Amino acid sequence: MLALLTRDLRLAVRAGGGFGLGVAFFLILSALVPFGVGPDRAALAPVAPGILWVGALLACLLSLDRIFALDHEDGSLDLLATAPMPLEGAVAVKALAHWITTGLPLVLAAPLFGVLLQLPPVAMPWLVLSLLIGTPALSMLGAFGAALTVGLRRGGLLLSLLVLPLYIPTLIFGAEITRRGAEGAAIVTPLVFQAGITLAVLALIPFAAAAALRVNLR
Amino acid sequence: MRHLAVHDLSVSRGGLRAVEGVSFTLDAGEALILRGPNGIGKTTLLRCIAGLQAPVAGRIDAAEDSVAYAAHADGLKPALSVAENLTFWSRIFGGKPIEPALAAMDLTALSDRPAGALSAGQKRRLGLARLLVTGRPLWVLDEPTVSLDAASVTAFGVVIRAHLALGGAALMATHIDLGLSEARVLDLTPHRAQPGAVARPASFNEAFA
Amino acid sequence: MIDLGKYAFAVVASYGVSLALLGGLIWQTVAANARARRALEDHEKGKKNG
Amino acid sequence: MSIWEYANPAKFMRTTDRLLPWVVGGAVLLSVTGVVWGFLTPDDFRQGSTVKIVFLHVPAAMMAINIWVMMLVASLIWIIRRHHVSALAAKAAAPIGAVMTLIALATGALWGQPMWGTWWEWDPRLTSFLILFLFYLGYIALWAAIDDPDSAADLTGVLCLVGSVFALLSRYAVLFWNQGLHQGASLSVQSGERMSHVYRYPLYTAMVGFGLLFLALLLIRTRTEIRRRRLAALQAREMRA
Repeated sequence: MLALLTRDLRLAVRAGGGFGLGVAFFLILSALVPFGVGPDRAALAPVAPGILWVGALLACLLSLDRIFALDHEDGSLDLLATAPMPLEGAVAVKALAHWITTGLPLVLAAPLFGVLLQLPPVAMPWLVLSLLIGTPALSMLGAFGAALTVGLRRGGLLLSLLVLPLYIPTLIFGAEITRRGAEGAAIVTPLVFQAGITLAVLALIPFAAAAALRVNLR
Repeated sequence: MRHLAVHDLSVSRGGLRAVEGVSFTLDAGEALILRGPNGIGKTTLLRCIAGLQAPVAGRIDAAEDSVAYAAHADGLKPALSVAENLTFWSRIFGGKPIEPALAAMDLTALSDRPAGALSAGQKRRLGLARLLVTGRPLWVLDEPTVSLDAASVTAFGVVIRAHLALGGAALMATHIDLGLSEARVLDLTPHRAQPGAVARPASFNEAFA
Repeated sequence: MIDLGKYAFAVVASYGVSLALLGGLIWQTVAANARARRALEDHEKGKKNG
Repeated sequence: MSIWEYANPAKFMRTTDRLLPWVVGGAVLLSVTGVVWGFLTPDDFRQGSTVKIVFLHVPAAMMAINIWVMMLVASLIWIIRRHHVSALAAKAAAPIGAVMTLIALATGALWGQPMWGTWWEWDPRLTSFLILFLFYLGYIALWAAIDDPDSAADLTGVLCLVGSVFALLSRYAVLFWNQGLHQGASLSVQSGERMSHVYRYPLYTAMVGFGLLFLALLLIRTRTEIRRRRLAALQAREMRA
């Protein structure tokens, strides 16, 4: 399992664009929003939590189709399916690699983008925490979508259509945590829901994704 | 020791039965070559035995995790070096050393090259070297000699013979003579599936025809 | 004609949109069914003749 | 004889052939009666003539949810018992469900305009239907994208299972999200006990009518799918021979 993780991370570093591409996209988005909304602090601050979360979602979406597509093309997926490691484990590891290359940089860079969008400093820790809890679910659900569409030629657009509705609960609770953090309101309820969704997704989705992969391999 | 026993196997491709009623066994030290015209279902049969696809009917008896499968695609990452590619598969399959495999496929001198820089034949040899690091007794090979030159084919024949001598077995679909005079040959042509009604439809194309 | 009062637009538009959508769905369903039936019949006929 | 006999395509075609005229007749009779009757009901003292929209909005909304549940059941039958007609029925139902959701959304928006003063309100219920519509779109798109029917049936089945869980989850998340900002829903029409008989009977008629309409369309569409599959199967066999 560790071998698969290190290989995927190494490939992300060497192939270029694995790390950082999502963050760069996030940066562009954060820079564009004020052009659309206006530079006014009073206008930006209220929408900042939502924009940041939607931005994280889209940045995560960008690299989803790479989770399985390359391994499918070069036959690695066939070989992984015959390996002693269960396919569910391979799915989980590949989702983890996606999170480390896409989700984690977003979590770390998020305060910077929060500053750009005039997010009140008091909300920063909550933004980071909500992203830290929520983005693993985004990667895992993305792996499920990627597993469904791995054999398709024009899977990218379809992948977005399939995955984005699955992101809605995570988005709602994630933005809510940040918003409440900015207002100084009680955080616990959305935080518990957010964590619950992520845990359930991490526990159950690997089975659905592996089932979809097996169908696509035969 | 028996590595593989196939009883009355039927496999389907594109939702239609391709070959049916195939039975054979493969003991330690044996090699079996599948023959038959293009499109008869050799690849599908091999994928079934590798466990990537479920057979339509019949039984496949093989020990768990005993099959090493190699097909047209070698599963190589162009950005990784030859040694890194092989090390990865070695760790996935249980950690056999890569040096003997590199030496056997004459890749030692290339071990630090990125796999993307290899020629087609060299890539193929690296893909076959992966078989050696898996440590699995039953090799299931789909056209293993594609894009190999005559010298490499001979070298590969030697590798297979060594594998058989160590108690392994090999099941291959190939058109080329590997110089394995001891290998048995199974022609699939008589097993081509006859269209007709089936009791339990295995696919949409069978259920609605 | 019944008097729909000040909400006439909302009511008429609701019925119009709904019936148009349902009509479109029904038309598509029936047309596709006829097309599939014809295609299958043509195929089976062609096989007998040829 | 077991109920699963109907999962045999030939048997299904024979049975529905006999059944279809009755279902179509009932669907036309009851849905036309319900909708026309609803259109002719007197105005409500509070909502005026907009109350007439209820006879489209509520049956469509009800069917939008029920059709997804039916697709879930059909997908489970396919995944567990491998009955091909079941998978095709799930495929056939999806566009009907999408249209029903669209009707519920459109009538909801048109109704909301005079009641709430805006075309679109992020009311939890309307929002949930928008999300449900997205799930329908994804499901239909996945069926359309995959060439191999066996893979398509399996993958859409898995998507339907996961999608059902997330549709339900989204429903509660949306409730949480909106209550955090606004007051609750501005009006609720589904509390039947508040309604007088004048509205209740035409509403029930329309609901049964929409149910039968769905059944009729479902049977026809499933028959279409079966014929298409049969044609494809025959062609595949000839290609092979």
